[in-house]
Parts: sequence; C-alpha cells; structure tokens
Amino acid sequence: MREITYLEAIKEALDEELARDPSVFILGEDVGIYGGAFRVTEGFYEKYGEWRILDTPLSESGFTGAAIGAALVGMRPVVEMQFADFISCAFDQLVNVAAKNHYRWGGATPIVVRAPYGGNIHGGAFHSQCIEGFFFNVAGLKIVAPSTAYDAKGLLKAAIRDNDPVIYCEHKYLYRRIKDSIPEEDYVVPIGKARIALEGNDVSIITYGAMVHTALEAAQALNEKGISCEIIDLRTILPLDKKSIFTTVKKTNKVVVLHEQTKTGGVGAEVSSLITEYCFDYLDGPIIRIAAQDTPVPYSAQMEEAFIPQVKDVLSAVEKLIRY
Amino acid sequence: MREITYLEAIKEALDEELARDPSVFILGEDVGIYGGAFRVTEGFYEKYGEWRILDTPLSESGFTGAAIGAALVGMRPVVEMQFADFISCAFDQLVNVAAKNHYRWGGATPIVVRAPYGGNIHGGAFHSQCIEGFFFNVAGLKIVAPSTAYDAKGLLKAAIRDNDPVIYCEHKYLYRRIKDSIPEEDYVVPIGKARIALEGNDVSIITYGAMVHTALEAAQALNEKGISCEIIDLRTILPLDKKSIFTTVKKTNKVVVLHEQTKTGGVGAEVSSLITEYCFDYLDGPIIRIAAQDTPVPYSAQMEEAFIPQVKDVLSAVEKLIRY
Amino acid sequence: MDAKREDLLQLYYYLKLTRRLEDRVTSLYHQGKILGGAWTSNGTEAVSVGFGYALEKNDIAAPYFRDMGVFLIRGITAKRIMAQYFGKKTGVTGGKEGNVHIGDLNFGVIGFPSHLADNYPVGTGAALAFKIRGEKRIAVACTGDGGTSRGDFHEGMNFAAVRKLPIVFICNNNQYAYSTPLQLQMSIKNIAERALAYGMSSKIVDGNNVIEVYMAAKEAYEIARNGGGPTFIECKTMRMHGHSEHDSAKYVPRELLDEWKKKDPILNMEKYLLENNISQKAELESIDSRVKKEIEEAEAFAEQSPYPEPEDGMKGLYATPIAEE
Amino acid sequence: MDAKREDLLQLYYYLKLTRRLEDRVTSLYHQGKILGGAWTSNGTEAVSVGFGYALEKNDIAAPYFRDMGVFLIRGITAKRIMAQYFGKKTGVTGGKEGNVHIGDLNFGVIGFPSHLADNYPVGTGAALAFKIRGEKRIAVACTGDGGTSRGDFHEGMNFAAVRKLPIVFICNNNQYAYSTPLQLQMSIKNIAERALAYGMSSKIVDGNNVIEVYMAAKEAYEIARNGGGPTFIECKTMRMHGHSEHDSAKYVPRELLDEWKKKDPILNMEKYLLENNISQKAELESIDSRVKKEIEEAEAFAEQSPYPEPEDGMKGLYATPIAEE
Ligand SMILES: Cc1ncc(C[n+]2csc(CCOP(=O)(O)OP(=O)(O)O)c2C)c(N)n1
Ligand SMILES: Cc1ncc(C[n+]2csc(CCOP(=O)(O)OP(=O)(O)O)c2C)c(N)n1
Ligand SMILES: [Mg+2]
Ligand SMILES: [Mg+2]
Repeated sequence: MREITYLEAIKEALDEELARDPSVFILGEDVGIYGGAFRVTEGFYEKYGEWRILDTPLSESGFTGAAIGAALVGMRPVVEMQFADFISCAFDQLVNVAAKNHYRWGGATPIVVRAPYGGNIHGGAFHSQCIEGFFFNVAGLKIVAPSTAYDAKGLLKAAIRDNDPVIYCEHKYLYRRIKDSIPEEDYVVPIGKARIALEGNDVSIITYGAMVHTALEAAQALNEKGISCEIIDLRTILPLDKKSIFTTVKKTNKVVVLHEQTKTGGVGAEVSSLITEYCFDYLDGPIIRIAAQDTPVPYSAQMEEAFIPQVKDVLSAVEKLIRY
Repeated sequence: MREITYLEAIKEALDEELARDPSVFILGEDVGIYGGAFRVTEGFYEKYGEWRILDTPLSESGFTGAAIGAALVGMRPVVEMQFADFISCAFDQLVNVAAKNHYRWGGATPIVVRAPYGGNIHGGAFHSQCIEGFFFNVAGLKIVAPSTAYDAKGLLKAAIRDNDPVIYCEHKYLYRRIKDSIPEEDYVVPIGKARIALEGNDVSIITYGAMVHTALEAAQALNEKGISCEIIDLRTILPLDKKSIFTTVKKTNKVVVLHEQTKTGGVGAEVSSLITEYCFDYLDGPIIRIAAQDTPVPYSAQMEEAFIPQVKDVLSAVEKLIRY
Repeated sequence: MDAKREDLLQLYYYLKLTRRLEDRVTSLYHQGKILGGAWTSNGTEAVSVGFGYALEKNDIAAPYFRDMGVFLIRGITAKRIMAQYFGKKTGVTGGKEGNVHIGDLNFGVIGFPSHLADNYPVGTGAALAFKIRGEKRIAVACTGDGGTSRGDFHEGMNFAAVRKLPIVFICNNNQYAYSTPLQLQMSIKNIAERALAYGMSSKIVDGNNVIEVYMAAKEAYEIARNGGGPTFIECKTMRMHGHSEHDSAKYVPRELLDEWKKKDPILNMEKYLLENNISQKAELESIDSRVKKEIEEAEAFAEQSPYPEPEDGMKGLYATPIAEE
Repeated sequence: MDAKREDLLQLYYYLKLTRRLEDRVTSLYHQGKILGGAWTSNGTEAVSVGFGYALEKNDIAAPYFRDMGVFLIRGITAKRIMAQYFGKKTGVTGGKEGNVHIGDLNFGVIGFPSHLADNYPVGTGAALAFKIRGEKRIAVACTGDGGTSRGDFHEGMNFAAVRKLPIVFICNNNQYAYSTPLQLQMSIKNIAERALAYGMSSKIVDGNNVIEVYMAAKEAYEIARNGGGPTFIECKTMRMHGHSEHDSAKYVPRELLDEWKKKDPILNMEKYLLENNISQKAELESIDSRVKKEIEEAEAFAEQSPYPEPEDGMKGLYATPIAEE
C-alpha cells in the first residue's frame, strides 16, 4: 500500500494499462512531449513513444472520431480532453457514433474519454463545467466519476477494459487535494456499482465526485449533533446503480441528493424520480436536491462559492428532513 | 378562424414574422429553392429572396455560429435543422456560445433553432431522436415543444421575438396529422407557460409534444371507465412552468409523467423530482414515468412501437395509481 | 498497371448488381414495401464499385450512404441488404437499422452514421490503428460533395495528413447536396482543391468510369499502404435520381441530366468491354441474368424473412452489459 | 496607401499599452493577485494592435484570447480590463467572466468563447447581418494557428467564402498551440494555404511588424467593405511567454526565442519611428509615461473596486426573463 493522490492514481492506471495491453494508447492535445495540461501523462511519451502517446491537432471531434475508428478495429484508445468543457466539440461523435455503434450495427467501441471537469478553481464558464448532463440522456454511453484516489484508479482500469464508450469524469479540484492508500496489485472498480462512503441511519446523502467530500464534512458536523448520515457515492452515473440507491432509501427513509452539476436536468433529478417511482412507500419526507444554481459557472470567487453547493447547504437540507 | 395543420402553422408563423420584421431571416440546408426537407419554407425564397432565405453549405456548426453572430448584431435568425438529429453537430455553438453569451458578457442572442424531432416515422436512430435531453441541463437556453397547431404558431412567434436562444422542437409526426382552428389575428403563446389540455380530477398526466395526443386518447378510454384525468401540456420544457405542475398535483395528488424521450435523464425526471421536492405532502402515490426505453431509436416497426410509449402504457400506469 | 479481364468482368458484375438492387428497392419503395425512405446511388455506381473493388481483404471501409457497391463487394449479400430494407430480422442489422445504414466488421465495413463526414475521422482512426500496429492495411473513407463542408471532414483530413496515415479519402461529387448545387456549397472549382489545405495529394477522376476510379483508388491505396500517406480522390459524377426516392429533383436542370445520361457508368463499361473485345454480348447478358436472379432471390428472401420481435429492440445496447450480482 | 504620423504614434501607443498591461498582469499573477490564470500576447502584440487599429468605428471584432490590443483599441479601458483580472464588479463582465474572456457590444467586441475558432462562424454571422442589411460594415475574426485545425474554422471560412461576406479572418500564427509545434498540427508550410480550400484570397504578413499588419488588414477590410469578399491573413509571429503564465515553455528551443527576441514588435516599431524621423525619443518616452500612468491607474482602480455580491451571479441568465404572473 502506498499513499498517492487522485491525479497519481489516474496516472498509474494509465501507465499500468499501457504497459499491460499494447492496444491501449492515448491521444489528445499536448499529452505527448508536454505531458498534458495537468501533467497526467508526464513521462509517457518517453516511455511509450509518439505512436502510443499522440499529440493531436486542436480538433476534439477529429481525434475523438479517430479514437472511435481505432477502437472499432481493436484498439483501446484513451482520449484526453484538455478540459472537460471542450468535449462539447466532440459531442456528435460521442453521441451519434460511439454511443450508437453497438446497438445499431454491432460495432463495439471501447474508448475512454477523460474529462477533467468541475469548478472551485476560478476557471469560469469554460474551464469549470460539469459535463455529465450533456450525455446523461444518451443511451449507449457509460459515465463514471470517481471521488477517491482508489476509485480513480480502479474505475479508469475498468473503463479501459470495458468494451463500451466510457466518459471518465475526473474532478480537477481533487487532483492534488486528496490521497488514498492504494494496493500494489492490479485491481478494478466495477462500472455500475455505487459504494457506501459512510454508513448511517437517519438520512441518506446520495452524491458523487467532489461533493462526496462536502457530504462527508457535513456528515461529521451532523454526527456531532447526533444525526447519522449514510453517504452513497454513486461512482457510476450512467447507468445508475439502482439497487444501492433503493437499499439506502429503504434503510433511512430520508434522502438528500447532492451534486455540483446544475440542478435542472441534473443526475439528481433521475435519482430522485427513481426513488419516488420505486420506493415511494419508504419515503418519510421530500427528496431534497442540492445542486449548483442554473447558470453558467461564474468566475469571481464570491459568485462561484454561491454557485457551488456548500457544506452549509447540506446541513440545512438534512436538518430540514430530520425535522420533517 | 381557419383550420390549418401543425406544419402550416409553423409556416404561417415564419411567414408572418418575416413580413413583420426585416431582421428575421432563415438559414439552413435546402430551405431556399427547395423549400426545406419538409417543405416548411416552400415559396419563401421567391417571396423574400436569397438573402433572407439562405441555403447553407452542409455545416450545422458553421451556420448556427453564423446565426449567433448575426443575432448579436441585431438580427433574429431562424435556423432550420434538416432533422433535429443533426443539431448534435452544432452542440458546441449552442451550449457554449449561444447559451452563455448573455450571462457571461451581456450579449443577447435571439436565435431560434427549429428542430424537427421525434419518432414513429420509421426513421431509425438518426432521423427520430428527441433532442431535448442534449440541452435540458444547459442553463441559458430555452426549449419549447408545441403539441397543437395553435401552439406551434404562437410559440414560434414568441420564440422569434424572444431575446434568448430558443430551441423549437417541432414534432415531425404531427406535421400533417393534426389541425387546429387558428385566429386571423396575430397572437403569441408565452414561453414558460404550460396549459391544461384536459381538465380532470383523479390523476394528472404531465406531458408534451406528440405524447399529448397519446395522453388524450388514453384519457378518453379512462373516462369511459369513470376515471378522470387532467392533462398538462408543458409546451415549454426549459424553463419548466413549476406553478402549473404544482397546481395540478395539488388537485389530483396522483401523477404520471409521459414523454417520448428516453427515460433516463429525461425531462420527466426533473418534473418528478420537482414534485417530490415541493409537493411531497400532496402525493397519494408514486410518480410513474412513462418514456421511451433507454436505447437508440430502433428502425423496424415492431421494435419502434415497443420503444415509444403507447396508449396502453398510459392506461396501465393510471390504473395502477388509481388502485394505489 | 492494367486491370485484368477477370477484374473488369467483376467490376461490371458489381455495377449491375448495385444498379439492379437499388432499382428494385426503388420500385418496392413506390409499392410501399420498403420501411422508411430509400436513397440510391443511381448514376454514380462506378464510384463505390471502383474504390470498393480496389480494396484488399483486410482493408477497412468507412463508407457513406451512396456506397452500395462497397457493401456488396465486401461480401454483405444482396439478401441481407434487401432484408434490411424490409426491416426484417435477417437484415444486416437485424432490423435495428434501415436501408443504407449498414455496417459489419466481419466484412471490414464500418457502419454509416447519417451525420455526413463523421466517417472521415472514424476511418482515419482505423488507419491510425494500422499504423500503430505496423499492419499493412489501409482504410478508405467516403463522403459526398456536401459532406466536405463539414468540420469533421476538415479535422479528419488534417489529422490523417499530419500523421501520414494509411487512408484514402473518396468524395462522390454528384453535383448536389440534396437540392443544394455546388456553387452554394463552396467557391472552388474542384473539390480536390480542399486537399491543398492539408498538404495532401489529390486526384480528380471521371466518376462515371469505373476503371478509372478503380485504378486511381488502387494506386492511392498502394501509396498509403507503403507509408506514403493519404490521398484525396474526387470522383466527378452526377446523381441521376432525386436525393431520395420521394424527391422529384425538379431543381436539377433537365439538360444536365440528359447530358449525364449519355455518360451512364454501366453503358460506359459495357461499351468499353465490347469495343475492346474483352467480353461479348452473350457473356455480359449471362452476367446480367445472374444479377437478376440474385436480386429476385434477395427479394424473396427478404419477403419471407420474419420481422424482429419487439423485445429484440431492448437488446444489444452495450457490448459489456453491467453485471448483475 | 501610407499610414499617417498620427496613426503610427497611436499604433505605438497601443503596442506599449498592451505590453505594459499584460506585463503587469503577469507580475500580479505571480504575486497571487489575479483570480485564475493569465494568458498574454507577449511578443505578438503587433497582430491585435494592427488589425484592431485598422477597424472603423462601426465594424465588429470577434477576437480570440491573445487580442488584448483589440479590446483596448475598441475602447474597453485598461481599468475595466484590470478589474476583470481581479474578478471585480467593475470588470468588463462584472466578475461573471475572467481575464481575456472579454466582450462588449457597446464597443463592437463580440465575447471570446474559450473554444478556439468558435468565433470564426460567429464573426461570419455578423458579416452576414451587414450584408443582409446592406450596411457598409465589416467583421474581423481571429484565432491562433491551433484554432485553424478545428471544424469551426473550416465551416466559418467556407460559408463566408460562398457568400462573399464582408469579413476578414486573421490568424495569429505564433508557432505553437500550447506545447504543440506547427508540424504536429498541419502538414503545410504556410497556414495561408488553408484559404485555398475555400477559394479565398490570403496574405502572409510579418506579424511582428505592426505597420504591415495594419496595412494588410486595412486593405482587406476595404475589399470586404466594397463587396470583394473575405480575405485570410496569416500573421507570422512568435509566442514569447509560455502558453499561460504558469507554463515555463521548456518545449520551445531557446535559440528560437533568442532569434525572435531580436524581432520584438515594439523595438521594431521604435526603430522605425526613430530611423525614419517620424518621432523622437522624447516623444516616445512621453507616450510610454502616459501608458505607465494608465496602467498604474488601472491597477489602483481594480484594487479599490468592490467584489461582486454572491447574488450577482444569479442574475442575467436570460435577456428576456420568464414573466411571472
Ligand atoms: C450533418 C448532416 N446534416 C444534414 C444531413 C441531412 N442530409 C442527408 S443527405 C444530405 C445531402 C448530402 O449531400 P452530399 O454530401 O453531396 O451527398 P449526396 O447525397 O449528394 O450523395 C443532407 C443535407 C446529414 N445527413 N448530415
Ligand atoms: C476547442 C478547444 N480545445 C482546447 C482548448 C484548450 N486550449 C486553450 S489555448 C490552446 C492552444 C491554442 O493554440 P493556438 O490556437 O495556436 O493559440 P495560441 O495560444 O498559440 O495563441 C488550447 C489547446 C480550447 N481553448 N479550445
Ligand atoms: Mg452530393
Ligand atoms: Mg499558436
């Protein structure tokens, strides 16, 4: 076991998969000589060469399409978006080509698209977006979003070995801020399975990504007040792990859904409506969603803080439910 | 008052706005000499000339971007997507430029994007999609989806006069299948306001687009069994008319949400979760969502029928709620 | 390089097969027997037959929707294609997709996504894979004149050129994108000029001359296969039907059609074979009989095939389904 | 056509203003006073100053992020820009946006969206509006060498060319897209060759010579204004700082920087003005003092300005808010 950061976990997963499987390769802007805008692929170019770590022209649709074509003939490309925000330029290839190939005509498309996403870094509207909403209604894609270094590594390995297109949402804010003890041996975290980040009895907080840490902080404060929260870290957003969601609801009967993505049409809406549809009789109160406000991500620190869900928002939602 | 089809209503709205306001113009593939793939703009080229009815090169991002630029300097462009499915190619311009201009730096962007959408026409995965899910999590856009000829005209006029980017979802299946009596005078249907398509007491069916007609058919059958349905036609999907939604829920206490869009991450999830969050105490049963299955749209008639919600699905959901 | 007699007869066979298949589809469409719409390559068959026939077995095609010749040549049978048009379970995609939305990697054919030029980057990616693995395979991608205005055309071409990938790009320049004539699509005289933006070699060929298309493709494939990088081939031809079979194409000047009719690729080829004593009328007729029979059998097969079950549409979303505990 | 003395001095002033503003931003960034990142146009100022100064009052600019000269020339003050960098309420966008993400239609500047080349179609649309309305205005759009590989570059250029719209496209070819050198971006020698794909005129200019950029832009604007259609202008220059101020740019060969350092656009201009007796040292120094003072005042203004209120971020989503009953 070694302590490594979230970013190092991503790097290790890539490095080990590149070493293990010659069909794995990386492409994107500045991933080669430079080692990536966030230095995730640093040293890979020297180790694996220019044909496995490919600097591309500035053309997200082009290199995502190329990844799709390579995947169709047996490769396992990992595409790096420099920032998740630029995935919008590859939207058509992901949604209409990658997502539909297998269903339409049987073409398995094992690509991974790494999307460094999320706010809290004063990046403004184009360097802070949560992009899962772009793809959440698109059947055929898988979307994962690890919140820990352990999961970051295990989910990335699972994504690379998976035969479907996977959008891997890596939260920039967590890159160097969190660490985990990681086993020496190879492991994967299965796609489609949530985890219990904290066991508890009174209220369930269902969340993912950086907000898991916000939830944990809130839970600790609440614990001191004698309120016991169960935190579900979804890990996979598409498809959702309904079983884990329903299990916690049946246990606590009170639910807060928390995410950094904007509220309207967010993942939280799906989680909430699944619960209402299938666990209605278990609910002892409304399902409260806490999410970013429905605007682009504002730049100034003051506005961004108001935009992104904070611990205090979780506290007041849970307390409201407890009083319910 | 005259009886006109849904398609004619769209055409009339465009024609009248083109005549009324010289800043209105149309651009897209084959909209000029040919009159559009669905003949919506037939005759306009002759009437308004090649600079107000512009045939473009095959380049959705390019001409949507051009519409945005024209809008920023005072025009009111109406973009025609040949099929809604191709809007994926203009995703970046819509989501990152049009939607964010006003918030980011105050640039009002009055564009309308006409998106002929929806299935039931044996068009397969690329000519049948419901595209509202692509944009539903994007703050800054407005999305409307008329279900009647009256609303088709009134909402399109409102969209053209609106100062924000509006995605106008026109359902291809309805084009020539439904008619309405339309007033002679100019009118608009306000964006952001749902309507009650049918008053009733026992169960609310909240829906929009072609599914309004499915709901009406189901309601008639249910009426014969003594079950009274209230049907809410959302008309505007983004932003949702929460007031109308909450009003009907407080009246009937039982809710079915129905749409043609695929289920996971659909508009129905948002509607359902809004209700659970804000009207929990008024609910006498689970909120049942009826939606297309989570796959691309299949081609064969047998599969497509199973894919798209049918009257029988509504009947069984309502009956389940009545028994609840 | 000269084409062998055997190859020439095969080219003739595939031209005929493509024409008769699509002509039959057209009739069936007007009889209401085809599910959805019908798009054909009528008048431009020499393009897909030419570049399709020049492929080696292990090469990969990323076609567009007027490439029926490629599907057939690669080994996707007329039966399966006809069943696809009927929306039958025995169709290429089991009824999940329709008409020309065909793909089957068992025959080296990447599926056609409607979004034009999307297959330019996708084909480029296949070529990239070959390059990474050091395989002597090439990819070919095709789109229409209209498709060359799309961003994906640009991004695919550029990437392939920068990396000198083993791919050949074909453009079926049939003068129109739906109703839109070339001069409303671009202000260049030859689409081949687009290749200049990428420092890519290009070639203009008579798209109604199957031998010319075939030879040009073959040559470009060999260059690509041997590390010489991509070529762009513009095939000048003319769409002789409407955009689809419900389009009467009134916007196309009659004289233009009359003029191009004289240059029909099948008549062209027939004349060539006969005048050069490569074949005789009887032989060509026997090929045609074979083709006719094949199409009749395909139709019968399609007619008799079962429709898919409604539940079939719920299967196959993922290649790796989520494991249930 | 010759530039007037007054114009030359203004060009010099704006070069200096741009350089000093961005240099100060760089220092403040390293002091941790700037919110977020800092990108500058260091070494390439002649591009945005040149094409920005050539605009007429009613023209429209659709810039990219190394176009500080354009913002300043159009009348967006150093004060507002500095406050923007600080994330203050008095910034160009009231704190909603940061640094170079600037737009203000009161000054004919369309906002810069990060997504490179998105402003090529957007600028094209502004030009289309002028054409439709018969106005004698033009648009200018700019992007980097990197941006020319994007689909939106292609689609914007092509549409403008087909419709002969009154727009000029500028490319700031500073040799790198972040760390990616030209040869990994394209296989052409001059980016101007991209224009061939659209039948568009193009010009290559020394991007470190502000007069050359200015004259070329002015000429192209007049052609566009008079119905002659678009021009593409490649400005060859060199990015002298890292991609952003946190990038040490180790990937750029030192010799390359040394070589380009000698061609600094400001020194260039200074030399030109002095050697041709257009100005004297004293005059230039007084311009520089003015610039220094302006920047100092801008910084003080930014420092003293209030931060936005948290609630400000909830406002302004829509231009037409939904009416409440
Ligand atoms: C991105 C995209 N936009 C619109 C369409 C609708 N569409 C189908 S075919 C066609 C015209 C295609 O023209 P061209 O590329 O010249 O091919 P051709 O049909 O002439 O063979 C259009 C606009 C599409 N398929 N893809
Ligand atoms: C579509 C898109 N992808 C990625 C980025 C991230 N990015 C910002 S600047 C840059 C390099 C830009 O190079 P170039 O166009 O040459 O402009 P320069 O920075 O050299 O002025 C990249 C990749 C972006 N802004 N937009
Ligand atoms: Mg064509
Ligand atoms: Mg550059």
